[in-house]
Amino acid sequence: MLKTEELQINIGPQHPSTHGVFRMLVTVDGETLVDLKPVFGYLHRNHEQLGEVNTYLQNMPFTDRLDYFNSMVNNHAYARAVETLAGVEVPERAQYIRVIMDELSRILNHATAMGFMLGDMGAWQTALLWGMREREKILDMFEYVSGARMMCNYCRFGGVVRDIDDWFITELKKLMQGLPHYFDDFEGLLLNSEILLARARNIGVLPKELALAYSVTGPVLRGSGVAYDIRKAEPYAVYDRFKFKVPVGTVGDVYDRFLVRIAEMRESYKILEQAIEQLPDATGGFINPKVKQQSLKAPAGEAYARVESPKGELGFYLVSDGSGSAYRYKVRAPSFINLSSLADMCKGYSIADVVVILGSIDIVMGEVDR
Amino acid sequence: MTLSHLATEDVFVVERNDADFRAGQGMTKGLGIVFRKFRKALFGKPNSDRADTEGQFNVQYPEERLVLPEAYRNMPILLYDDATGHELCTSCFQCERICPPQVIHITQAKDPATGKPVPAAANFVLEYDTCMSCGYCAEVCPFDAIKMDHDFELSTGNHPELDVNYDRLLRPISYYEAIAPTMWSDVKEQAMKKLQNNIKRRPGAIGRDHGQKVKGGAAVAVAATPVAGAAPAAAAKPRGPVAAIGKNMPEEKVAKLISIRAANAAKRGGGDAGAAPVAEAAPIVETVVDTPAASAAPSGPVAAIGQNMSEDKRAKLEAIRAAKRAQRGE
Amino acid sequence: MALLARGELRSILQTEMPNALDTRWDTQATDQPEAHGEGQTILLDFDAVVKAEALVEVAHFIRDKFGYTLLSNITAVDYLKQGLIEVVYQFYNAAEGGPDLRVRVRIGRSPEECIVPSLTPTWPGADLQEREAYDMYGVVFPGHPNLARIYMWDEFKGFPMRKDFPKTGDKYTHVTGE
Amino acid sequence: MADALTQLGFASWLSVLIASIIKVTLILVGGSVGMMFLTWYERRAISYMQDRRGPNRVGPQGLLQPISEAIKTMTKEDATPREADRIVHFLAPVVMLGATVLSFAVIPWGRMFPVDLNAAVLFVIATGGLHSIGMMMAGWGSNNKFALLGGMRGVAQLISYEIPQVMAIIPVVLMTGSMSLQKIVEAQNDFGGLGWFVFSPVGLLGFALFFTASLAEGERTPFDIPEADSEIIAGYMTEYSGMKFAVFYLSNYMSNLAVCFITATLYLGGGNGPGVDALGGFAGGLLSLIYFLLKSFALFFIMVLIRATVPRLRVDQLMGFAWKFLLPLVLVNILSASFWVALLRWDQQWPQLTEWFGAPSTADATNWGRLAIAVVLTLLINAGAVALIMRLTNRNVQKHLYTTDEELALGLS
Repeated sequence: MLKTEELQINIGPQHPSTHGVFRMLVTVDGETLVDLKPVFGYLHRNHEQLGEVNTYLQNMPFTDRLDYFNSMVNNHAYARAVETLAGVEVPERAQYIRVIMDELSRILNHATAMGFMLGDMGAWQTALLWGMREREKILDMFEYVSGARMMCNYCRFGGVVRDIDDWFITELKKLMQGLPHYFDDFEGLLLNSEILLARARNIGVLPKELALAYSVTGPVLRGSGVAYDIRKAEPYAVYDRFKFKVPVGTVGDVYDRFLVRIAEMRESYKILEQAIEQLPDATGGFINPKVKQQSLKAPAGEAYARVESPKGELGFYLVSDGSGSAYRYKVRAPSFINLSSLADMCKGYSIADVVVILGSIDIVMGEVDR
Repeated sequence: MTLSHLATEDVFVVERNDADFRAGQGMTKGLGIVFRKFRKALFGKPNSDRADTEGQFNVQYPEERLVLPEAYRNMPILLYDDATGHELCTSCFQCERICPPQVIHITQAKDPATGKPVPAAANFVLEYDTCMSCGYCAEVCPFDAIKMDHDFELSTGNHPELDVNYDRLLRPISYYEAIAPTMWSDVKEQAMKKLQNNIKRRPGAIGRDHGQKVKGGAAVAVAATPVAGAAPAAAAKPRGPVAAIGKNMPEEKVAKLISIRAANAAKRGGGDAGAAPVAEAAPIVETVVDTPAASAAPSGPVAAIGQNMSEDKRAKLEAIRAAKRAQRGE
Repeated sequence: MALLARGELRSILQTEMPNALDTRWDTQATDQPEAHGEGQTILLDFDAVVKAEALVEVAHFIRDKFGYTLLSNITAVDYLKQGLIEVVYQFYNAAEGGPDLRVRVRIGRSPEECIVPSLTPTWPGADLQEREAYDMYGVVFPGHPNLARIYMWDEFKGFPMRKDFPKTGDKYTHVTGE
Repeated sequence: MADALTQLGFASWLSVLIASIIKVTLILVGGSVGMMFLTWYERRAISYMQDRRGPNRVGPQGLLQPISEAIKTMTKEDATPREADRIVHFLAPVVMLGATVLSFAVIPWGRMFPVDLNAAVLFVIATGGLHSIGMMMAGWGSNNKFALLGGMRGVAQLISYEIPQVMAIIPVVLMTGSMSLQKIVEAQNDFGGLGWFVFSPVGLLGFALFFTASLAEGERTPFDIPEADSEIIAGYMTEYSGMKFAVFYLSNYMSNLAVCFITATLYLGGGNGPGVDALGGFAGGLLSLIYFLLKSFALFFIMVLIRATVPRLRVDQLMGFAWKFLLPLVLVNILSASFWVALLRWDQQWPQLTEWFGAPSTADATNWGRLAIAVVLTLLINAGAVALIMRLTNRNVQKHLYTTDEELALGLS
């Protein structure tokens, strides 16, 4: 019998499609994958140590750097955690503004994440660049309201930095006219394309029970058939006032996650429509005036607040000892925990699929390595 | 398993339609859409407003530029009043305390006569390379002295230049009013009121004056050079910052002050090793970035001689220096 | 398949599995928590504080009896003053939704005491979080498939997130590296 | 060309030598300028498809961009990995470029023929397969795991696309009765210059199959598997930089150009078009050259369109597609080509057939009746075969898929 030998290949940390500095030590027999060992730590900045050294407010701009695609969602989650810890209540209008920003961030994240995955699959970035165009429009609006495109630093404890004005609302409405055309183009481009089906169907299958055991959350969990969405399971902000659906897959393969993300973009569109209608007027105030931001002291105790970020459940676990900065500051990052299921999903597939499966999990290394 | 807390119609299964008969129609549909996009981008009008999803959308950067929104924040700048030339900053250290990466270093100015601290900043160094433009300093500043700039073309090859000192941070209020009109108008009267009573609390119109901030006037140019001259001496002094020379200080007072300074500098020429980091950073920057007036200044603590200093003054200064050197037996 | 309120699990465990509960903190009853103030961290014990060796049993009990299948978060917290490390497990009910259910394990800080049985055999999702707790706090998880450092390089000595880890001047930050 | 030179007083062998040298330089210059134009053309076309502007800074409308790239690659350091097998590593691009340029020898530029081989089609197929040797040499020579994988994939791809590509040419040869490209072009000249093979059902299916297979030869999406840069970095080109990488890039695009030229010649009547015969002489030649280039760049535009839309196939999917989908269709196409020839052209090609059956009634040059029968018959055969094979592949795909309808129902418990 011909003696064959397994090949050990390092995919990463510098590789075109590992979405950041992430390394997979892959042992391959021919083209099929035998074992995959993820290696982390290339982007570790000890974010949690910083959280314990900084005061609560000083830590807010650092949360932008966690999942740098959705800094609005990170700010919202961190602000909610400190608000539950310090018992600060948030005016209505601020909650609506936060929901609008989260849903816009979800649309831009799914648009680019799917674009990157299709780029990994070989479609030469057409879907990605259409997604980038929509993302640019949304980032311009973030820039108008928060001052920066990606590092928004927009939430404060008890509200937001700056109110949204009429220019923002009119631009948002114009954007809402354009989005459905983009959704249709995106779906028409690749949804039923035979080669995408060949490359995505039945690849990287994660059955329902295994998905729960791997404690994956977000589109990966919903792709495997578990209808668990924090906006429905434990409604926060004003999500209980909106009517929207939770898309769920059946098989749990790359194609299901792709479909779930596209359906989620349409659901976010519905939420945005309702949020614009129900937006309370400016008299309600966009920030709780009683909170002294930079010298906020939380009573001793602990708090955990979580938000449905586009990548999954993003939670902040804070323990306070009564002083101005957190005694323990832990980030429950969705990409980090979703990655634990990568090795299991990739066994038995070829290298070309490993890259696509990694793209379908949609990780951001800022959040994984913290 | 459907969630019991989720009404059944809230959950919908994405249809995979695996059983469809696929004969290339999906791919041809995709090709058709891309061809339509190609036609629209090539012949259609460029993508102008937010509702438009067709046509070229990119901006040719150096030639065409996007209008930056008012709230845009890049690097912080300090403001000074156009009319009186006074800075709004009273070195209350609020921004230094809140700054997450701790990049702001302020040294409070002292009244040269009495030595008591004065609500003005002697030196204000901001490390532009570590600053992450989070905008907190602008938010917490009670006197609206520090604001976020809109200039993002700051790349430079010379790293020390990124420790921006006071002179290069200062911008007139008119500049900020141009880039962020409504934000300035909200805080305008409150900031001006505070500035007025700060000026009252600054004896002898003490305050870092810079040639470029007061409109015209040769006198100022002259005053500027000793200022520049004095600055390195001031900075080099390890113990504490020495008040800069006031804008409308009479002539002979300026000369007297220079001679005192030269004497002090010479006296402690040796014991200079453990200078505070701020002081250490400042002189390098000073000489490199100094106003053109004092560019000929020799390095080291000796007061710089401005090139448009009047002849007799230069001679007198040289004489004093020569005497000092002789006395030290160099 | 019922949703449990926060304190409810403690009472259920007292009846169902009495030896599983860690009774060292029962003296501070829930109504008057430890005096807290500047620098004091209070040790909330509304939730079930479980002995380390009984953790796996309690976890299975929660999952099978009450349907809390989603182990979402494992956090290690270093209470230096009280001389112990607390590992907090947060479970969610994937069917019912609703808030989390927290199970705490409190262990000593010295290498011999700092051991908690690993949940990875039943919840493979806990694999990376336990490795992070090991890397940052030194909590050893017997039963873990490959308990190695996750962020620091393997030869790194010490546990960076512990409160007594020197923030400046430790042997790694010294340029001279004596 | 050669005899013109002999009149000038050169010795006969010398004039042939000079003539061939001039032709070779013409081809090389035409090929590389064509390659440069292709790179610019592709980047502009694909950028418009993605709502952005392609290169427009270097030179007018970015036309000098390929030249700036050439200079850039020439000035870049040309590194060879220490452990690499130096000779093989160095020769790989040479082999690849050589093979690609060879196929230009027989390609007709409009009416002008560099060399008129009577077995030109055979020559083209032979050179088409050669460049995979260069790929394998690059993959093995650069001592890099990704390059090795790229090289192996390149060879697997060659085997799977070569046979359908070759068999797709047979109907053309059958229909013209000769393998010389010149005769093939002339055979497509009736109906006022529009009698291209692609309009006949046999030619249409042949064109589709040949074009798909030649996508694989030029490593264009969806078959750019050997050089799949999202999976195995740059495939066999991973360890190449500087001039060697430029040579690879040049050969890559020249093979695309050659493939477009050959497809245009075989199926779209390269150089034939309305008005070419009417003009005649030099102007006709020029017009035919313009037609020829227009057809080729239209084909290349389709390649770019496919590249902008469709993701990449895996290697095993490519092999399955080539063997199980293209090959049966190609065989059926040959069958229907034989019917076509039997009905329409037996008198020209096989004179002894006329003895047996007597010459076909030559009432008029083209017997419309027999043409209609031939078209309908071949159309039925081809369309039926395509539908049948589509159904078979669909059932085969769904059988292996994870969830058929029953399992879907089960899964939803």
